[in-house]
Amino acid sequence: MRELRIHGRGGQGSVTAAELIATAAFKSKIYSQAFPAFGVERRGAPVQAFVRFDDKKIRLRSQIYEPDYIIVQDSTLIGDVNVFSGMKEGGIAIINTEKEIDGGVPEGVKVVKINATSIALETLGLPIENTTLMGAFAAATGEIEFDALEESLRERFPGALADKNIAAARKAYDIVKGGA
Amino acid sequence: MPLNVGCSARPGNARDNKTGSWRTFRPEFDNDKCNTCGTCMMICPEVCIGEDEEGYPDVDYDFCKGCGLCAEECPKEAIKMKKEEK
Amino acid sequence: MADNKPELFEPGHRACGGCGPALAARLIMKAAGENTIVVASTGCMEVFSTPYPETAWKTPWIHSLFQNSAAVASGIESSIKMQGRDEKVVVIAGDGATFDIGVLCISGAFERGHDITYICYDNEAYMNTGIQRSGATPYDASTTTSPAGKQSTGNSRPKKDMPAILAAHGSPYVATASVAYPGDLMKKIEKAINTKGPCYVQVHAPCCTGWGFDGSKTMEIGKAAIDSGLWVNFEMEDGAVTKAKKVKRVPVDDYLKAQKRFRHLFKPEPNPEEIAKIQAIADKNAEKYGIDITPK
Amino acid sequence: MLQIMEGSHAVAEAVKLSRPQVVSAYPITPQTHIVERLAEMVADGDLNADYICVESEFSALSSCLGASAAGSRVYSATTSQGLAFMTEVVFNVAGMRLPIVMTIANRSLGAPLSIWNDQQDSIFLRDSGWMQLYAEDAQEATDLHFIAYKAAENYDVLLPAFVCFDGFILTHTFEPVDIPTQEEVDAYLPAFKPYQRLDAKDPISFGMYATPDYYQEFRYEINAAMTRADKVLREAGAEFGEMFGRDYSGLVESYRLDDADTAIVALGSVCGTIKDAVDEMRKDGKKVGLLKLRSFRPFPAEDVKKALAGVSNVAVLEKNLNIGSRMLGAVGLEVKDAVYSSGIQVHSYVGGLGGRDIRKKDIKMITEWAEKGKDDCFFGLREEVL
Repeated sequence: MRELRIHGRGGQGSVTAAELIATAAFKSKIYSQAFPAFGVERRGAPVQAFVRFDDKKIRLRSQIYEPDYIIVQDSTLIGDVNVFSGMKEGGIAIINTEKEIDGGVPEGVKVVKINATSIALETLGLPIENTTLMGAFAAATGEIEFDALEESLRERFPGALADKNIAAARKAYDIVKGGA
Repeated sequence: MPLNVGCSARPGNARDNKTGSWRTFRPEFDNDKCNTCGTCMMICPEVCIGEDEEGYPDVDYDFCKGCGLCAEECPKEAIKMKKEEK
Repeated sequence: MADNKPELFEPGHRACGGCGPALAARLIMKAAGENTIVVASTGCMEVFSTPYPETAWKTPWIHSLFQNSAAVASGIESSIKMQGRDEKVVVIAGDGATFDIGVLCISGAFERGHDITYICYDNEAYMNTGIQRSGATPYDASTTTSPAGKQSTGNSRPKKDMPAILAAHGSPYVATASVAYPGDLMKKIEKAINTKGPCYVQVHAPCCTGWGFDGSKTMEIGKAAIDSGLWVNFEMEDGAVTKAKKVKRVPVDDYLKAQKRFRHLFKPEPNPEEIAKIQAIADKNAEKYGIDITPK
Repeated sequence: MLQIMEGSHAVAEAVKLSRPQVVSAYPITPQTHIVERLAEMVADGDLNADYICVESEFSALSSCLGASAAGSRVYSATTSQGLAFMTEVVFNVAGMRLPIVMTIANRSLGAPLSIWNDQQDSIFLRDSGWMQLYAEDAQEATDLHFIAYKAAENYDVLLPAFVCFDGFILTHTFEPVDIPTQEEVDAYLPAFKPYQRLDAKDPISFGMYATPDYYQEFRYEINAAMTRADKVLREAGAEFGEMFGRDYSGLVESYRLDDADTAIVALGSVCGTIKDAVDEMRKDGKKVGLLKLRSFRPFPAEDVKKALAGVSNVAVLEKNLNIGSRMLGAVGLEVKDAVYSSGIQVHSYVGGLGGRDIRKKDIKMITEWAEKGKDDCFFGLREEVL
């Protein structure tokens, strides 16, 4: 079983991202489970969402403490929240930033930086990074196929909006693949 | 009798309970004074004053509790309450 | 003159002799007719009319709880609408159920606009449990929870204006009636039932046991309440008073004197100060509803 | 068809497929996603039901009571404070023998206010006369709604049913669920045929009061109906299994219990975590298994007795607190009764209250406790704040 923890802020679509990644995984023939940190956080507060991936039915219901992957939607969270907490060796951290990460990255964790905000602004015209980061996640981890992600986005968003989100995800996917 | 599911019952069987036994006073009707206006029939809380063939009040003493409302309201004072003798 | 409308409330019930609410039930059902589903609240009427396995009701009748009749009626209305049926849904509940404990459910049902008729038989206290004060109990009435005593002249608050509350919910038809005027009562019930939307009728139903008068005087007390101006028979359509029964008013004294619940205002000594306050309530009613017949 | 969706939406799909004519509910976290989805379905014409937007839970269940008595299949959903607020009606519905199905998105009861999961809310209504079924995952939650309607409406039962699934843990989790087609559900669950109904063409008086001459007999009948529900639920579950390939013919489910010395007993979603923990403990050579209770009312005492026959110790994982009882949890009391005089040691270990996360390590700990015979207690307690 592999586990993903998404760090974001209320309103940034962390839960939607978790759901869409789980949906894409499901469409990639992987058993998946997505859930939010059950809270009462309001817009702007740090929030988390989780995804599990496995080849067989997932029964585990506890929260995720030792993730294989993390997505950090907003680099301002680093410092406020220990986003790397419990990360497994060999894990992958996908972080929306262009800056250097000053310390805190555990031994053996690979950091994939992507400026999702500028991609989102260019492609969507809005600083909504979650779909962009999904593209980066697909490329960095191989947990979900890009076609499956595309299909999930198409189910979730109407026509033109889906196209834009897919384009943003594609751009991030290509950047990460290229850099790999 | 088996219990009815949900504490339910078929309608109208309150008639099994003969409230006439509660009566200590009994309304007696003087048809000579009665103008068959029907007031007594309409206002009886026991719904036990009917009409005979000629339109005069016809009390079902099985149910009449002897409250005296009919006697009180009769515009012709045609109803008198008499002590029950049992 | 006995009318031809079927009797849908049967003899054999266990109400006191001369019971105002029993008479109200009978008249309401004559007016409502056979195509009616009755929803009852816990209360005196429910208890005297349906001790299992005997029921006095000839149309479909349901009782669930004290305070939820309006909600139960909402569900019935919804259910029969979905089944394409056309029965009328009528709540018959006492003043405790209506003025006090059931307000939440009534407010919800009226706001949602269900096609139901809510009838309150108002005997001005909790009679089923032994004559405790309700929000419908009139000023200065002595009840078992608002007893007159050395420091008390009985119930310290005036009667809640429930018709105005329900009119404010947007009810298309709100009316008051009295068992003392059976024809008027039945006409109003019919009108309420045949008006689409949630309608409310509040029926004055004197309780000989709770108010302290002889059962033979039920009609007389009802009429005296109206003659005094302490009870007004009126109709409201879409929130405005459209009709009120005019009377040649008499002072409230006679109405009060006839009932044990007001006896403390006269014995051992008369209490003119309190009686004046009650008279003021009647005067205010008269002014508000314009019921005084002005001499020509 | 297997789809991925939120647990609440899976339940909403199950409700839609059950074709209720009246839905009445009041929003409360974490039940809201179910009723919002149902309201959407009604608004879009996908569900031909009247959605009564009531002003309180008390009216939600009261209007369901009326609608059911008038002859419609009805549905509601609530949790926690909402369920507590409807308590009076909860008992009434069972007493009037109305086969209402209500989803409970299990949540703790205040005070202190908590929106998070435990099972105190449904457990405290164990004596109300409602069947109580508990789901481990979204699939089971979905399927149990069909089974609940089928059993509730059976004339040998005529009792309402709670389908309980853990708030947030299941309601807000996305996972794959097989949603059957309308044709399949129609074949399993035919249109509602009320045993009796309010109808001007055939009047009855309904919900009369009973004097001491009758009351006890009515309560006897409710209990007898609940006893019969045991068999009816199994049959409904078996029939479901035949038609849909997922077997619910048992009211309990054993997991690796065959040669177990220690058994963990639990209800709901935590059973999944326990299964994973059991697998790990088995790898370490521990003879441990799980007994999952799918039904708490009726309580399947005979099944429990049979399933636990070979074990020495039982750890009942309680997401409820039986305040003032020597046995800390309500489930443990029933389990202990089921194995009474067998010599099996039964302990209630209370935890996960108010949303406290339960992890595999907690399961391993209470298993060890049971092996050592540790007396009833809380687990995961933050001693430092006491």
